[in-house]
Amino acid sequence: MRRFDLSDRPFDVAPLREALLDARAGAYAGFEGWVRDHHEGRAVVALHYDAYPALAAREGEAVIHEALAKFEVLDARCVHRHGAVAIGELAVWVGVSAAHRGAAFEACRYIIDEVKARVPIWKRESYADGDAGWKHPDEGAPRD
Amino acid sequence: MRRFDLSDRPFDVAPLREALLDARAGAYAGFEGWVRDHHEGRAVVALHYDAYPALAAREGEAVIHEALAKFEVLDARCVHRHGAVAIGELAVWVGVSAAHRGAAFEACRYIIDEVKARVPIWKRESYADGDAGWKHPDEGAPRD
Amino acid sequence: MSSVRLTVLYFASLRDAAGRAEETVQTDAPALRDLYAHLQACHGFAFPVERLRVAVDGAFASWDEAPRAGTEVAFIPPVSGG
Amino acid sequence: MSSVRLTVLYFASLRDAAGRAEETVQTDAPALRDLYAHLQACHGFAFPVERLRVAVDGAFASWDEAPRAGTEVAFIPPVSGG
Repeated sequence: MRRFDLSDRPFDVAPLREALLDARAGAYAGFEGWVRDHHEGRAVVALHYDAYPALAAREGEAVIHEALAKFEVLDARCVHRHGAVAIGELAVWVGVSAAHRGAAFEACRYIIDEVKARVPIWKRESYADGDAGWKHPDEGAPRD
Repeated sequence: MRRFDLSDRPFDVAPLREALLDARAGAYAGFEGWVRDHHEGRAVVALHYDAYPALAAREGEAVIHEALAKFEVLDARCVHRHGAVAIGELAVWVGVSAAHRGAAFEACRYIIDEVKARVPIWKRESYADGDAGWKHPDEGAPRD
Repeated sequence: MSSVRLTVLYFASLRDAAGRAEETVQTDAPALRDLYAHLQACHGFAFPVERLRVAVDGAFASWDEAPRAGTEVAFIPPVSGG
Repeated sequence: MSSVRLTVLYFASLRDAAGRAEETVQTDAPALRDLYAHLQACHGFAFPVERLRVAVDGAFASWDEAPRAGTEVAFIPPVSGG
């Protein structure tokens, strides 16, 4: 079963979340990353995600399997957008089910942190002033 | 505006979550506590939450306002069930929106931890063997 | 020491032990701590006062407070929401 | 030193700089590190090799690996998903 997916169109969180819930699951932690209308004070008008799908799938699955091994969780999923994404749309979703809340939170945080740090997806922001650029964060910079 | 609510019937997370999202919100962290079919190895067949509504409202609002003050978040809400709750139903939901994910996770965790520790709500579990009992955790016991 | 009339609320296992959700009490206890001690003896509550909190009129209060006439007093056993 | 033909993929700002998403390259570079150095000079890529990772056929690889014929090589600039 695939636990990490790229989606080239808006997707609905509800069925993904429901698929994670079962009678053993006392806790569900979710994270959603939304496209903001600003970045460091500049007005953002459009966003595009480039990805290397084969490697992103492999690395995304690896991240989730690490989380399943490290934390006492029942299941986890992640979906990340690919291509053009509008302001106010969902860019990334992570869901984790577990018997207890501590593990659910920790695994959810681990997955989004590692996906942002390792999965080959790149964001290109277009600004209201006509400028645009790919985001290639410095390795030493604080993760956002 | 009320940010903490008791609900005596099943409630839908979707509109609550949507109300937290705005164009400034890059991050949303959610927590859901579901009624499991077991507790420490015993089969649970029914669950009832007692609450002191006036004090629960006051203490729940206090918890959320503490979270809004402590963490760089935009908004937060919590809804907790009251009365009879069926197996597989949602018992408690917390949602937090923020510009950045760290604060969203931390505030969400803070709220559910404090709600469980301080808000006057009590769980009564009924077991398959006919036994039933109120949960009154030891103060020194690990929080679950 | 004056005697006051107030309402006491019981929740969860305290309600089961008392056999009621609330009762009207006439008390001359000097502090809420003493009011609990009296009701604990009446109803056989298992909790020592140290494991409870006390609320007056929907807000947490101190056990050292004197009972006040017409108030709603609640003994809060360890909570278990979530 | 044998010469091999392989495909190179470019993403994000590397694609903008190269003006293409992929190209077929005939190379006798001893290692992927040298292949990047060559293409960096061709296309004027700003990234030093230390800021990139390299992948071969959809899996991360070592810069010390020799380029292999028929493979798909990708230079991975710092990622910014989420």
